[in-house]
Amino acid sequence: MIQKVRPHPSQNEPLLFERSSPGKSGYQLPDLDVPAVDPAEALGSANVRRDIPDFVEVSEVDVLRHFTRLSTWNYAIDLGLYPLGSCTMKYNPRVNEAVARTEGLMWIHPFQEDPLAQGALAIMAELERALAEITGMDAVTLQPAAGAHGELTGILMVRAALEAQGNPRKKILIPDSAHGTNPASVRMAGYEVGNITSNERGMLDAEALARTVDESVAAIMITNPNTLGVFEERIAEIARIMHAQGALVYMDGANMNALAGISRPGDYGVDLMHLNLHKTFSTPHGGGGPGSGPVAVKKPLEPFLPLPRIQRTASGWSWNCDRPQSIGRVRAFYGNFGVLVRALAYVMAHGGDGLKRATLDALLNANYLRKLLERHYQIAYHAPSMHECVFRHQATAAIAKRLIDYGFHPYTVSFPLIVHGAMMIEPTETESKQELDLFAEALIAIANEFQENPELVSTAPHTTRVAKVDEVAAARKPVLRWSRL
Amino acid sequence: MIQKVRPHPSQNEPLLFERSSPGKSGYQLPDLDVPAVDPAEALGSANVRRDIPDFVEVSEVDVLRHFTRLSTWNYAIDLGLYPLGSCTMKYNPRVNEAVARTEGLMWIHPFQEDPLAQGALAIMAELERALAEITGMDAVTLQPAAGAHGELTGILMVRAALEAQGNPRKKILIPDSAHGTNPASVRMAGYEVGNITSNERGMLDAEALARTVDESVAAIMITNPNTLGVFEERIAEIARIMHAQGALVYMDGANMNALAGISRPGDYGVDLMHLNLHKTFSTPHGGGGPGSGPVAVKKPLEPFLPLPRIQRTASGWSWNCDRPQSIGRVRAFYGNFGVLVRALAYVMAHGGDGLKRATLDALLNANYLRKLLERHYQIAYHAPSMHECVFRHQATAAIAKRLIDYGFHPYTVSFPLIVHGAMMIEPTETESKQELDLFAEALIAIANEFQENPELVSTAPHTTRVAKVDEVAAARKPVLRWSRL
Amino acid sequence: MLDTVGATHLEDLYAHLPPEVRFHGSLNIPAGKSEYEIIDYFRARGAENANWHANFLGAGVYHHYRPVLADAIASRGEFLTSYTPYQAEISQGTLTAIFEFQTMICQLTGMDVANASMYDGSTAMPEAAMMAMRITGRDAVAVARTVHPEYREVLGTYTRHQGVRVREFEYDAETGQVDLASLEQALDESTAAVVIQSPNFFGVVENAKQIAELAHARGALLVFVFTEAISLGLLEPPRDADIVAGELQSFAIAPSYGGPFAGVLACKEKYVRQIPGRLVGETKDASGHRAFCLTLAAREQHIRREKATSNICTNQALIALMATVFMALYGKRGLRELAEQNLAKAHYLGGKLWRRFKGPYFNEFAAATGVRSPQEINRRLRDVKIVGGLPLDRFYPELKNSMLLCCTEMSSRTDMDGVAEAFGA
Amino acid sequence: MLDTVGATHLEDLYAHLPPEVRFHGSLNIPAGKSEYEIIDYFRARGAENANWHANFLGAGVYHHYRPVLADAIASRGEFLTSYTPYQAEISQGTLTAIFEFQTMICQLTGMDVANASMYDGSTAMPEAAMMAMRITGRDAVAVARTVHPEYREVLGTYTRHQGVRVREFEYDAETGQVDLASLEQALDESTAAVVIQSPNFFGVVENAKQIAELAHARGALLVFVFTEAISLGLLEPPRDADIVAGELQSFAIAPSYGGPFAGVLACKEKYVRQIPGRLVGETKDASGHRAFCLTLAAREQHIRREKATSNICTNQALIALMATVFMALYGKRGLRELAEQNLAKAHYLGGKLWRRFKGPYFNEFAAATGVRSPQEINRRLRDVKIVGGLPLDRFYPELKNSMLLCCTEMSSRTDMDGVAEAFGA
Ligand SMILES: Cc1ncc(COP(=O)(O)O)c(C=O)c1O
Ligand SMILES: Cc1ncc(COP(=O)(O)O)c(C=O)c1O
Repeated sequence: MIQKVRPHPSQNEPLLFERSSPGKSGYQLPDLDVPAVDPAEALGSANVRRDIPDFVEVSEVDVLRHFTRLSTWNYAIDLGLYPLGSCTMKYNPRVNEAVARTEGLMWIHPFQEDPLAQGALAIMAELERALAEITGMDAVTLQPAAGAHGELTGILMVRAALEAQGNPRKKILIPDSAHGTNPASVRMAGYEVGNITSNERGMLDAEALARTVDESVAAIMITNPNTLGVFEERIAEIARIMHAQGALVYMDGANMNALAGISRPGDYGVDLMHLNLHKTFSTPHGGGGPGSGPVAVKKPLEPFLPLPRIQRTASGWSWNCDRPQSIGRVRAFYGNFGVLVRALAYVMAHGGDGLKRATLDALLNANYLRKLLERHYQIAYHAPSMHECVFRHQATAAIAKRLIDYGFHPYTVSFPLIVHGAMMIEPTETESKQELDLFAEALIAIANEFQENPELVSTAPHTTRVAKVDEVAAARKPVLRWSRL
Repeated sequence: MIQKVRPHPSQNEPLLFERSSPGKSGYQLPDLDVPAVDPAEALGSANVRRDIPDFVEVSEVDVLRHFTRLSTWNYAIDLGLYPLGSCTMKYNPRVNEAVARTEGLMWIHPFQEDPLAQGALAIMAELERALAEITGMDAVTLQPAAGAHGELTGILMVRAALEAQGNPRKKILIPDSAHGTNPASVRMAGYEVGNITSNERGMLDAEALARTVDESVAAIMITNPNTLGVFEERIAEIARIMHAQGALVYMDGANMNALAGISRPGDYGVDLMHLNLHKTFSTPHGGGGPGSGPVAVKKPLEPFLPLPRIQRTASGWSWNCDRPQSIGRVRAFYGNFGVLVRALAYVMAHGGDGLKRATLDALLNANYLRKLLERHYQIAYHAPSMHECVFRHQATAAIAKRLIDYGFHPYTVSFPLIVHGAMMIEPTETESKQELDLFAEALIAIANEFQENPELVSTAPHTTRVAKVDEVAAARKPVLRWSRL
Repeated sequence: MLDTVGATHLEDLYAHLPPEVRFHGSLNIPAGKSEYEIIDYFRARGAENANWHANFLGAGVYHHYRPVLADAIASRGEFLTSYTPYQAEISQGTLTAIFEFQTMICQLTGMDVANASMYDGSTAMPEAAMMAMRITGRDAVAVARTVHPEYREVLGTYTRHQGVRVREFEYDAETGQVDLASLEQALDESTAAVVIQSPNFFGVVENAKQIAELAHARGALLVFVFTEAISLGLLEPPRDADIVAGELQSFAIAPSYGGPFAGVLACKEKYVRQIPGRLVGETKDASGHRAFCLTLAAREQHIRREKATSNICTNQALIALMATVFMALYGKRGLRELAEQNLAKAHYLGGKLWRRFKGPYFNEFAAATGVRSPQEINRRLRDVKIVGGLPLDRFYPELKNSMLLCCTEMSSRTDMDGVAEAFGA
Repeated sequence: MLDTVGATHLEDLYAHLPPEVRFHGSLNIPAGKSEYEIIDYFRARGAENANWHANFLGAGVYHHYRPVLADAIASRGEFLTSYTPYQAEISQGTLTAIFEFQTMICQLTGMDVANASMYDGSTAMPEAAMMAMRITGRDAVAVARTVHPEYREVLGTYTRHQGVRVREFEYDAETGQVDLASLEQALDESTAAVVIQSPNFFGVVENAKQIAELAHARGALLVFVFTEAISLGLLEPPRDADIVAGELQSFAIAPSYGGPFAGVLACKEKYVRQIPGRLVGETKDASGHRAFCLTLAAREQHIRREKATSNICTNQALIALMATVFMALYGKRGLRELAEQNLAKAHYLGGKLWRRFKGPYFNEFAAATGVRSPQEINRRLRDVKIVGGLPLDRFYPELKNSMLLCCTEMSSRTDMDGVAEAFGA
């Protein structure tokens, strides 16, 4: 009878507020080199707060330990395969982090006059050029802070472009397999959503589409490869259909990791698209951000790009705000610059050939896993897989949790919605065969466990610091902040 | 029956050699901008190696993951209390790491002409000054790479100084409680070791000493506070005794964390001493180094300090090698400069008062723990404790392992040798009351477990990735490198 | 592996794509570079930017000292390379940190609920305005001209196509605060929200209480915006506001030419179901231990799709983590002392110059440049390697010969004297 | 807490110390500074050092590119802030890494056993010499003058008081290699070890095989020293040596004005019990899994005290870890290519100058300065922000007008041309 205890340092760390003790602090300021000012006098006592009730009071070592201990409760790419479908969790090169901390890039102010920010402007111009080249587009804005932000920016441009022709039209077509941000963005841009269904091959049906498109349709929003990991083989044809109706084609480029170097949307009728630099271009997810969602467009849409635009003048790089047709600003300043730096570093490290090679490795890894798993799990659609593959299993959620016991992060669960019990697996190119084999073995072992001992699977995970978390209870009576009892 | 699996990422990571696959690599070099050279031609084919058999071949992500996973198998200060007696495992401030990476400090070559290294010289001069002030000594050398290296340097100076007076003498007196490096260093300096025993209060007995010292004794090597955490209250008297015999007093300053700001060895007869910057001055231990063991001396010993010495000239700082009485060089170049930078940052952050305050907090934490534990464990000596306290228990080794299950690093086990079953506990000043209380609770709980369920304790640890490690087997048939089977 | 998938060349893997969609050329991007060359390149670019010892620009982005722990902790791979914490059991680190973040933001702003972060302050504000419209069912928003001009531009872009009428109201030329008369005119029964910023773009502290009363009297909500988070350490929290939208860049986030930053969105309890973005909630695990998870997802796009409160998905988690570390390090006393140092510095320089406005100011103020033009003053400062202030006529044509100056704990007395000198004061 | 310990003031905690040992004053050290000021201070000091785009100094410390992963991994708190791995169960990370380090060093040097690291190359070499004396029971050491001069000085300091006789032997003025005749004279029945370095201080590759034969013929051991670890990627390993002592600074360790570095000590299997320093060995845990732990401690000071093989305790673990990361990243192919680039660069510049010695050289060589003095050449280089080479007469009075130059993968063609120009070549 070997009784275990819950080791405290990484296991029972309390909240910072529970660690606090009055008077403690982890800072030290330089001595004030000017006369102190009485806040009440300077601001009026009514404007001065008395206290920050219950705010943290801990030491520097408390802070470091607290967050170090917390960090040990996370899974991360640095620890192993992170096969979240549609998320492209690839290795985040550390050189990107190093260059993003270059003093001359970290400490510059967005309102510094252009001549004092030529290096920053050059970096952005260079990245715009590279992304245009990769997508086959003519112009790029780097402002959007994430994919969804890029979608909104793009759809606002669709509206502006159509308005310029006299009629913004009513709705935007979105396949049922699309990511939730697509319809949400469309609504924010003031459009209705027209849902379209994909066919038994998991692709869009050009013929069916041709029948539905009319004057009321502003554009179609296609994710390609779609969220089933399937390339929309009819996309060029679909573009022709849309264009014939005066409608535009927007591509959700979140899955560009399947295309870089082997297929350029701008070459086959896509009018505009966004990219997720925090997916395809290896900038770290950071537990949910920051991201960056540049939008690339063909020439005719260029006048509508958000303000401001980088321009090359005799005296060097500068910002141009004089663009009457622009949709305006989608955020303050110019974009998540620090993320852009990382993305350019990624592009430079790979070069054109390297980007293509990465794509091919991503396809190889996904198809390799598909082959290893096909005999044990039911593939959702038989169409060839690109960078990810989607299986289906009634117990997808439980199997996902059980994967944790095997030391892996689960795949994406029950998305896309059109696949009942979806298991969406995207290994990315940076995984080794060893890691993929281990992952496949784990999933196969679980398939067997599910037969012989369903209980074991349904009650997983068993090896984590916290057991299965009750998400229903959390939503029933939300506790969204700590407070003193 | 909830069967667990051994999650792979952090649990079953293989050795790099087992991860290798031919052709893999994690590097990329710039293109060569000069003509390539045929090694065989340039060096003679006999001088060119054909291969590095079985050498590592892995990718960049393999490397990052491998070491990240390995790191999760370690305990560290960043995770919790690390009460290794005599090791002063205090918080390592991160600002020290930041400044040590200052470009202008990292990339300078030791053979850069002095005018091109004024900043580095200024830092070393400033640290020498501060350490002299803290120890009450007149001059300091920063060259020794660790405490033991400092001991050797110091004892060589003792010899040189006595030789200069005509007779180096034969032996050096060392208390039985001393750290093993003391006698080892003495031997390397060509002296015999004269062991002396401490009295029932855990201190040196001045009277007994007076009887043993004679012409053959070159010096006494005192650790103060000694390894029992007890201040050698007769030290001033002992110094007078030694000096009366023409012998010197060397102090092992590894425990200076108990004295900084409240007691200066140079003020009461200590002729020379070393410091451990990787203890008292918070430079990180790094799993066993690098360290730095400066030696501080009184004026009469100054001429014997190792080469080279920093000097101030009209044209600024420079190195002086023209010192005929010096013991010579104890290492190439000038010391572990990067460690010195961290130590100076620590001194600057604290200032004189801060250093004293840190010392007092270290005493408080040690005595607080002693009080909490005294009723449950037997204190080795009743003399007042300074920065650490030593208990005794037959099962010290087992209790240490069981502490791991409670999430703590063990205390120092079975040292000092004069205490049978020693439990040597040094919390340092950077631990919070919360952490100390948790630690005391754990030790008290284990004391009870040992009564009720000795088996539980003797077979610990139970919560670690590897169970108790068989050290005897390791030594019986040493396997000191991986090789292909 | 190729065998397993039944291919002979990697190219076979996309052979099924129609020729017209395949890219047959090779990308016009230079061959892959080594780490060494990449670092060199960005060093060189960095050297082309002015990164001098002093910078007096504020206007929504502030130069504050960044404690080293912020980077040390955010660089831990477990935080840096994890995804959104959908799988709670292996994301407790991120979830716990966000829960602490939400709590600290509530404590600082006086609100009941805060989300896990927005892209930045400029996008948080429009989201707050749209939130107010959903809550009130009204379609107009009244915005003070003292709100950051670029934030107002973004509001325009976001709302233009949702049938929202945005009205701006004036500031008092004397005090630099909201002109209450002008505000009253802007208000009517269709007004969903009154949007103000304090300290406002001129660095002047607004009278939120009074404005709240006017807004509430007309059934409108008060959306309170802040761009200088340090001010929360010293100023009375916007208790009278219904929704708070702000920017956390001042909390250990580098100016980084404008991003990535972290936006705050906080509100009163009763509006929680209308708040966009992620929320972390407390719950229990199967063995009864405290645990955290993402919650109230029913508001979000991945569940509600076009009916979601917003389209936001990825937010600024890692930046919010750095801000959390910053708040923890300074803590109760530190935030106060830091804010007081900012106040003292700004008032030192402010005391040497002609200020445009009489209203109380925190660490920014509008200075009248008098004899010399703002451009000329900045040119003089450039010669001594100081980045000067922002010429206000860039955004406010009526404010000729005015410069917005910001002083923080990093502004040395010598440099501030240098600025005063450049003014010829 | 004070109550618990029964004190009223903190000062009471050392009230038991006799007055004469108490320090009654207050330390003359300025008050505590903030992070911000501390960083400023070291920035300023750094700016006072020449940290220019090119540096042609070698002589035991080399400018090589440092892969970012070395710092990223060594900055993990679990490695940075752990102690020597005495408690194996919670130190497997460090222990495993050291075991890998020991293995790689063996693979590179051709030795059977390597320890966990020494302070640096200059202290590893004397330890190797003393090891040879323990093994052979002899008391003399013959050292080549082509061994790093400061290493030889340290050997003197270490051995002076152990009754060791150190004899130096000459180099061939033509080749820059060991003068075998002079070596033979230095050898006799009392010689415990012959110590050579290759590439030697002049960058010239020695004929280790031949020297080993001479040494072994006299019953002496060969101690092989290296200061430029990159050379191991290309040069035949010192298989004929009995003990190898070296410096790993080239493996991702910054020059850092001379330290901290990491020393190597490796030897043949049969000498393992005489090797100083820590050794990690493979073993099993209670449940039969592979595990690692420190082993053969019976050699060390904490067990053997004055009879230990050395006094070394703390070594350079974290630096050795960085070197391990470096070796893992470059791997088999990378170390080779890196070494070939160094070779090519040095031979490019070497080809443009008059070389003093005809022996084969790797990435360093002694150049004859001809018309201008070395000092004058360095002065000229300084004007174009290049740190030149080492004037050899500093250590070799007979080598007037000679400069030791080192070229690595970081030396650009342009800068090398600049050097050639400064020579007036
Ligand atoms: C297909 C797809 N589209 C859009 C998005 C939204 O991108 P973001 O989360 O960066 O807003 C994602 C990622 O979550 C996605 O997978
Ligand atoms: C009392 C004492 N003396 C000397 C030493 C040796 O110092 P180092 O390990 O730095 O050589 C130590 C630390 O191990 C020690 O505790």
